[in-house]
Formats: sequence, structure tokens, C-alpha cells
Amino acid sequence: MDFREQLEPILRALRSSAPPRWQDVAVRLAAAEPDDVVVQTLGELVEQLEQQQEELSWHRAELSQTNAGLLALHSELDQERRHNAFLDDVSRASATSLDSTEMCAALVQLLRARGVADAITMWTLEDGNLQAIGDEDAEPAQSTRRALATGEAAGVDTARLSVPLTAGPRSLGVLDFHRVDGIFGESDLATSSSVAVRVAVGLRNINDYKREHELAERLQRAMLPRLMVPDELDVVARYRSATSGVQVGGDWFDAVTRPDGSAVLTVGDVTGHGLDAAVVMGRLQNALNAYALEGHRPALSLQLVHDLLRSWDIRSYATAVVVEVDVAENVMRWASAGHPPPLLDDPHGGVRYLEGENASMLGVPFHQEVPEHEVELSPRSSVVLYSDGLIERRTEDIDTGLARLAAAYEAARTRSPQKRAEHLLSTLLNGEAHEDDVCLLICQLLETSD
Amino acid sequence: MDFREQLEPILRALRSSAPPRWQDVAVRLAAAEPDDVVVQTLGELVEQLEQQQEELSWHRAELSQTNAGLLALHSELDQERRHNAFLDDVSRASATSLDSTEMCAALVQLLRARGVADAITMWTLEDGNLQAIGDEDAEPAQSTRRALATGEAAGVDTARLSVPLTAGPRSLGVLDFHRVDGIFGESDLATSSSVAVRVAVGLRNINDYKREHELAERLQRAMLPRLMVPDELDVVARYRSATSGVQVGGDWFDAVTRPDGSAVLTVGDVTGHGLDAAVVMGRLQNALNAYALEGHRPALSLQLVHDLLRSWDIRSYATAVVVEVDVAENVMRWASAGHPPPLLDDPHGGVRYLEGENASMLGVPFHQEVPEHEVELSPRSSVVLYSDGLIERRTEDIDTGLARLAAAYEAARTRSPQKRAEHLLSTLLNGEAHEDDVCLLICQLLETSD
Amino acid sequence: MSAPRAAHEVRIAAERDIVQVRQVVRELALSAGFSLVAQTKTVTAASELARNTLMYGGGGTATATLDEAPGGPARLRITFRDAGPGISDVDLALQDGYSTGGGLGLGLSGARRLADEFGIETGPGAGTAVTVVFIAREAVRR
Amino acid sequence: MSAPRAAHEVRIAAERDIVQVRQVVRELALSAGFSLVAQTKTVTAASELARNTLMYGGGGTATATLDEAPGGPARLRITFRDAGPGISDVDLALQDGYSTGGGLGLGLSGARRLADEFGIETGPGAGTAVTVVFIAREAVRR
Ligand SMILES: [Mn+2]
Ligand SMILES: [Mn+2]
Ligand SMILES: [Mn+2]
Ligand SMILES: [Mn+2]
Repeated sequence: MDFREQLEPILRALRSSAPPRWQDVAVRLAAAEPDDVVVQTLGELVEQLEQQQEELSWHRAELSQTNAGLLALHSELDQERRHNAFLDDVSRASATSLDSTEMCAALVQLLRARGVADAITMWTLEDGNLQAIGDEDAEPAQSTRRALATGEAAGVDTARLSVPLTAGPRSLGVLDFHRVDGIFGESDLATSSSVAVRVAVGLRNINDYKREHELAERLQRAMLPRLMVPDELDVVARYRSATSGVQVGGDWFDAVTRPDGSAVLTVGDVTGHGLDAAVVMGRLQNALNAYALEGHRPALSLQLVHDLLRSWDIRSYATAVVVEVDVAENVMRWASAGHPPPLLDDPHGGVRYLEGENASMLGVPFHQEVPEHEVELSPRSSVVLYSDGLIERRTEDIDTGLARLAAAYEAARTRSPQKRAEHLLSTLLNGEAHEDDVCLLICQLLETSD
Repeated sequence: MDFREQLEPILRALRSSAPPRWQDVAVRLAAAEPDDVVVQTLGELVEQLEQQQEELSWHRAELSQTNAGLLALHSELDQERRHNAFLDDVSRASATSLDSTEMCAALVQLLRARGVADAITMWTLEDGNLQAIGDEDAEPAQSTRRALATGEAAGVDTARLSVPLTAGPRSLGVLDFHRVDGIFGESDLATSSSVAVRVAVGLRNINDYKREHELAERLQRAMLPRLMVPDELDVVARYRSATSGVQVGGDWFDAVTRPDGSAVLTVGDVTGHGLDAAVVMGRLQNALNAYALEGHRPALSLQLVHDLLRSWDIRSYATAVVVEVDVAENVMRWASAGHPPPLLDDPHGGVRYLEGENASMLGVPFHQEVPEHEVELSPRSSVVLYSDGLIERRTEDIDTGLARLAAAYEAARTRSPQKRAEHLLSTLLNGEAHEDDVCLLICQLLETSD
Repeated sequence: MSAPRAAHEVRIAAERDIVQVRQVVRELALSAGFSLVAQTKTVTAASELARNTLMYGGGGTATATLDEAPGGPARLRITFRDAGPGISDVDLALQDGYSTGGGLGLGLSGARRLADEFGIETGPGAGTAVTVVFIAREAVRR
Repeated sequence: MSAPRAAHEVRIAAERDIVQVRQVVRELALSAGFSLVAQTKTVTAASELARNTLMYGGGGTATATLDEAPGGPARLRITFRDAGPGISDVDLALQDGYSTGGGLGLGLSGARRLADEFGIETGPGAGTAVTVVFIAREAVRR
């Protein structure tokens, strides 16, 4: 009857209203026959209870362990999701700007928030040399060079972790992660390389864009005219493109000073807009510049450039006005090929348009002679050259535009050429989007000391 | 003693070696006094067992439910991870090419594999109009227009789902998802818009790149020379840039025919490489072209262009050779500013370099007169103009290079100018990467019919 | 017109009451149309909070209410109340027990992570009341 | 020199044996350094496979072996064997029970998803032997 030891605590723990007293039960059990079936049954039930109790405790333990496992799993998932969201943000930051400085700034913000790094340096390969974005003078650290040379991360156990940026087989540069307090360990390698993979994709696009953008920008800049004028003149020119983003169009201005001290001013307008017109513009401007410097008079220059344009295998037309200012003789010679008339402000004679026979547009398919005109200049006279975009409005006839320009120029008579130019643009364009390119050149004779 | 009913099955289920027989127990219980503590204990134990049994079954149920929940959770996670991996792939496909056709192809592969769509059409906004990538003539469907107009997906419950592509506030276009069998439902909206968000980022970069690339390409194309030669001449020219990717450099060739039937050939070389040299090249080429067409002799043209270059606010130098071929008189006039000598192949006199005094390089900071030379031409004579990149090697003196060019030109004597040009390039450049740009122009007098 | 609310209260006085809380919560979640995954999350959180009530609060009650707002999704709200010593530093107790290894934190922070809404009222000697809300959602098709 | 292998066999003849399989597997996983999450995955899979052995195979055995290759990670291999009717269409049985709602598939496909390696030998009348392997990994720091 060895179940008695187990029975006693069971009985004592009973919470029923009238539990049997153990002493009473113990007395009865002691007196029982060995083959007493009730006592035997009691023994069997105790054993059963014990087994079941054990099974129950196993289940409790399993349930609580599984619960803990579920919580831990959700905690890991949370980390995983945050990690994925972080990498998603990195991808986004790497892709949403084609400006490398902006991209670096967006990245640093993410990396800081995530505790990955306090700062980064992005190194790009320029002609085989590492160049830091945003700091031209920075020298790459040893780990940076090592990462580039080996194609693997370098700098574990230091405060700078360098990870190579590669696109396919091509090495684009290195990304350095910096920590202000603390160093990078092996465990930072996975995250930093996941970041680098995403940054490299963005950097490749940035490089491609930058290459094309710089090429286009430098080509355009090379086409912009340079004003070269003698001391006796105050020349100001303005260009307003109708097409946003493009820096050159079909309109142009130019000013050149000859070795003899005379100046040649030009404003021209190639038919059409955009790049095709800009290319023709560049060549016409360049040729007129060469003819002017060679010493040709305005009419001959226009004549030559008309022949030149006809010789090219393009079907383009242009209007242009060329003005030669002979400072020594106080005389101005001018010629026009289909261009709106120059506006003259003579302190003695007032504001008036220069009248005189025009040639047809440059490039028309026939030979033409270009008439040239001459006008005397008083000191402090000024002349305005402009393209039709300044005066033409769809809803008006051209005379209205001409009258408005003359009035506006007269109204600003006491001001400097710079101020008068701004006044014309603001008055005539009225801040509205204009449909045509606008070109404006004002040249004023200064009071000469002699 | 109502525990007896429960006790019987318990007793019967016992698996011990000698379980008490229920009949014997039942007889004893029936005979027991109501206050028999052993029987009372038996009752308590039975109740205890019952309660425990119930608790155990609760635990079992909970454990098995929790298990099922864990499996379901992992199944959901699997889907979630696959979905994230898919969107990651979409991001990657949208970012890894700046070519929209390539991007579309990569996308379709992903979308098919995932069962999202069988095909896609990417519409981009060009001047406000929807344009299908890879199919210029395609007309947008109604759902495509609706998606663009409303900024929301259109086409649910049809086989074409149209989702707008937007970058910030800007509308870039529309992405159409197509299914061959089956239609799109509400449940496809989330995935398709997640895809569209990623595609839009890539498309914006593609657009930006394309804009700059086209601008740069057209500007460069406009700078490439056009050979315009009279019928009596066979002219061939070749340009090999040392810089990969850029289509223009500092070397140039040009050929122009004057109204009087004479032709002017030029080869020149601006010091330096790359874009800066290319811009100067373009202006020099254009000016020389204008002077030649104006009718100036080679020496005067070089003289004028020297003055012109000096007048620009850039510090650049160039060498150039200008050759005027007077077909009517069978005479050739030439002048050179620091350029390697032209090579002449006269059927009667053999292959020889033209000797004659050179001017200094164009752009040197002093005035200079350019000497001009004249040579008679036999029928079928040919002349070779080239830049130093063709003959100079770092390890040799220049005479070796000149001798090699003459020998190679002589060796291909029986061939056409085209074949001779290819022969020179392959013999002299030897397929190697060359450090300098190379320019080559061959002009041969044809047998005249008269 | 809002749907009838049924409040189910379970006394938590012994180990076996925890499994009862699980079952009450599971049945309510099931009746509200919770997915198997959502159900498991709900039951897991409830089980952990019930254990806290028993072990740190010296027992108390769990009250579960199903809120079926018309038009909106069903909300299962469960509040665990005890008159125990309370928690003096709630922020500390809410730190992720999984990483810090603490007993209380494990259940509390885990339950907060799993629940859609979470609230706690406690203080030294003021007992503790923790409320979690779970919202039935359409299974999202990915 | 490879570490000693200890094979633990559990007979699966009744409901209560399932919980015993869980405990044997849990102890082995714990001793092999499995994380709590990995442990839970292992135990869950074992529990489901043990249930299949009991319910569809009419009982059988689970044999768990811990393989500690020198230098490599610990591998916990568990094989469930029964002499039941076998599975005639294994592919069908392996379809995701969660979505198809089948009883057998739930455990089988779920266990396959959780395990690092999974193998099954069966056929009509040939009984079934399913083997799963779980590999101890360093907890990945994200
Ligand atoms: Mn224009
Ligand atoms: Mn215009
Ligand atoms: Mn060169
Ligand atoms: Mn050269």
C-alpha cells in the first residue's frame, strides 16, 4: 500500500466542503485487508491522478513555451520588417534623386535613425581616382583604398567601415560608414553591404545622368555669346528662353570689338525653337562673329552669312540685325535681314525706330544684296536691338507692340542701360509665360573724357 | 455516492496488471456506510480525476490550436516574404537600366512569374500625349486615359488594369497590366499600385537621363562636319576618338565646295582632349568653313582664324592645314599652321610629303603671316591630310611615323580612297588603343570626262 | 444602432484559469471572424497577460468584450485587473522582455506588440489594469 | 572526429505521446543551442508530424538524433515512421493545408516549410517515413 504517501497531500489539498480527514483514512487503510478491492481501487486512482498530473504539467509547460516562442517570433518579425522597411527606404533614397549630394543627405538621415552610422562618405571613381562627394579635397583612408582594391569591406573593428560600390563587374566607388562613438563589428557587415548594393544602383544612374548632363551643359555654355565691347560703350544683353530647362534657343545676341576700336552688335533669330534652332544659331553667330572681326561691314557680313546658310544642307531661315558702332566717328552703320527695326534714343532727337530698307530673311533660296544704312550718333545716344518675341503678341498687330516698346523705353530714359533692360522685360513680358524666345541688347555711348 | 457512474469507466480503462473488478467494487460500495471515509475519499479522487481530465483536454486543445496558428503564421510570413522579394525585384528591375525597353522586358518577366500580368504597356507623357514605349503607333485605351485623368487605377473587372505613374505631384504616364486569360479584380489593386510606385521612380530617372542624353547627342551630331565636295573629287574622311563614348574631340576635318567649283579641305587639331577642345574645334571649323566659302585662300583663312582665336577669351592653340583644290586649273594651294605635312601621291612623281614653310600654331600670342604654297596636280593624284595621332608614337621619333605612313599609303596604291583609308588606319593604329584622337582625310582627283 | 455587447469575465486565481481565459478569448475571436493567425495572436497575448495577473498581481480578473460597431470591423477588448503591488516603472516593464530577459517584460511588451491598441493603468500599490484591443481584419491577399 | 550521436526514440501510440515527442525534441534543440524561435519551429513541426503518425499512420515511432559535426552547426534530425496505409498522392498531401483546409496537408506542408531539410518515403500500403532536419544557426542580427 505504497500509495499512501501520495494520497495524504492529495487529500489535504482537497477544497471540497467536507473533505475526509487524513487521520481517519489512514486508520482505515492500516486496518484494511491486502485484497480489499476498495483500497486497491483507491491506489489505482491515486496512480492515475499522478500520471495525469504529470501529463498536465507537460502540457502547461509546452503551452507556455510555445507562447514564449510565439512572442519571440513576433519580436523577430518586427525586427525583420523594420529591417526590410529600412532597406526599402535606402532603395528609395538611392533612387529618388539624381543629385549625389541630395542622395547622401537622405541616406545619412536614414542610417542615423537606424543607428547604422553617424555619417557617410561616398567616394566615386573619377578617372581611376577616388573622389569624395561634397568634398573635393578629401583623401581616401586606408580602408577606403583597400575596399576598392579588394572589392570587399574593410575597416571591421574600427570607427570607419568601407564597403565597395559595384554595379555588375564595374567598380563605381566606395561607401564609408562612420561612427562617432563606437566601432563596426562583423555583425555590421550584412547591413552595410545591403545598403551598398542599393546605393550602387542609384550611384550608377547618377553617374550616367551626370555624364550626359555635364556634356549637354558644357556644350550649351560654349554656345552662349561673350560680350566684348570697347570702354566707350555700355552694353547689356538679356535672353529669356520660352523653353524651360534649355539654356540656348534660336535667338542670339553678340558684341565684338575690332582691333580698330569699332564695335559690332548683333541680334538674330533663327526660325523655330529648341535644339535644332540652337545649333543653327550657334553656327550663324560664330560666322557673323568671324566676319565682323575680319572687318566686314554689317551689310557684307549679312550677305556672306546668307550665302553660308544657303550652302549648308539644312533648310533654315533666320532674321538678324547687325550694327557697327564707330566710336571714333560717332556714326552707326546698320543692316537688317527681315529683322524688327532697331530703336534709337538720341538725347537731341528723342526715341525713334531706325527706318531703312531691309533684306529678306537669311537663307531664302535666292541671291540677295543687303542694303546698309548709316546714322549719326550724339553722345549718350543708345540703341536697342531685340527679337520679335519682345514685341509680338498673338492678339495684337505688330505696330501696337512697337509702340509699347518705344513708350516703355522712353519712360525709363533716366536710368542706366541695365535698369532700362529690366524695365523693358518686366513691362513688356509682364511676368507672363511667353510663347517665343526673347532676346534684348541695349548699347549706350558713354560720355567720352576727351 | 453518485461518483459510481464515473468510477466504472475509469476502472475498466485501467491498464495495470491486476485491476480490481468493477463488480467487486460495486458490491462493496453498495454495502458501505454513508460516512465511510474510504468510500468518501474514493469519491473525492474520482471528482479530482474528472476535473483534471477536463483541464488536460483544454490544454491539449489549446496546444493543438496554437500549433495550427503557428503553422498558419509561417504560411502567411512565407507569402509576405515572397511578396517583399517580388517588390524588391521590381525595384531592382526599375532601377538597373536607364533604357525603358529593357526595363519593360525585365518587368514583364517578373510579373509573369508572379502571375500578376501576362504583358504590360508603359505609357509615358510626351508633350501631354500618351506614348507607348516600344510601339509609337499604339493608341491608349479608355482605361489608360481614365487612369491619367483621375490619377487612380482604372479597368477593374476587365483584362486591362491601368495604373497611373506619378513622381511626387508630377504625372509621368500610365502602366497597363494585361491578362490573356482572366480579368483583374479589386484584390489586384494593392499589388499593381505597389509595382507602379517603383516603376515610376525608375521611369523618372529614365526620362531625366533620356532628356540629357538626347540633348548632348544632338549637340554633338550638329558639330560633326559634312563633306561637300565637287563631282571631280573623291573624298573620304575618318575620325577615331581616343575617348570612348564622346563623339567629338579636338580633331576635325572639313570639305567645302565654293560656287566657283573649287574645293577647300581642312584637317585640324586643337590642343588637349575632351569637351573643351571639342567646343573650340567646333568654332574653328565653323569659322574656317565660313572663310573658305567667302573665297579666301588657305593662307588668309588660317591668318583670319588665328586672329579670331586670339580674340576669344580662352587660351587654346590649334594646328591646321588648309588645302584648296582648283579642279579647273589642276592646281592645289595649301597652307599649314604647325600641322604635319600633307602627303601627296602623284601617279607620275610617286608618294611624297609636301614641303614648305609652316606658320606657328593658331592662337600663339603674336601676329603672324601665314605662308602659302602651290603645287600642280596630275590627274588621279591624291592628297592625304591627317592629325599627328596617326603618326606619333611615344617610343619613336616623328620621322619613323612619317615614313611608315608613306610606306603604307604607297602599299595600297591600287585601291580606292575608301580602301586606302581603312588600310592606313588598320596598319598604323594596329587595332591598339591610341592615346590621341586620330583624324584622316584622303582626296583623290577623278579622271575627268573632258 | 450598435450591436449588443457581451462582457465575459474570468476570475484568475490559479494556473488553470489561464487556460480558461485562453478559451474564452479564443471563442470570442472565432465568433468575430478572426483569421487563425489573428486568433492565435489574440490568445497568445491574453494568455501572457493572464499569467502576469496571476504571478505579479496575485490574481484578479479578465474581462473580454466584443464590440461590433455597425459598418466597422469587430473589436475584441480584453481588460486584466489585479489589486497587486502595481508597477513602479512602466517604461522599464514595457521594454522588450525578449531581449532583456525579464519575466514580466516578456508578456507585457509582447502583448503590446501583438495588440492593435494597448493601455495600462498602474502605480505603486495601486494595482494594475491592462487593456488590449484586437481588430478583426479581412485577410490581406498578397 | 565527430561528436557522439544520441538517438532518442519515442513510441507514438496515444495522444499523450505527442507531448512527449515535443519534450524530447525541445530538450535536444535546447542542448544544441537553438534560439527560442528555432526551438519553437522545431517543436511545432515535430508535434504536427507526431500527430500525423498517430492519426493517419495508426501510431509508430519518432527518432530524434543530434548530429554535431565538428566545425559545422548542430543538426537535429527527426524521423517519424508508421506502418499505416501510406500516402498515395504525396504531391497532393504536400499542398499547403492552410489554404486547402485539409487535415493531413496542414501538418505535412507546414512541417516542410519549417524544416531546413525534408524527406518522405511512402506509398499505398507501404507505411510512411518522414524525416525533417533542423540546423542550429547563429541568431542573425539585423
Ligand atoms: Mn526665335
Ligand atoms: Mn522670334
Ligand atoms: Mn587632338
Ligand atoms: Mn593630336
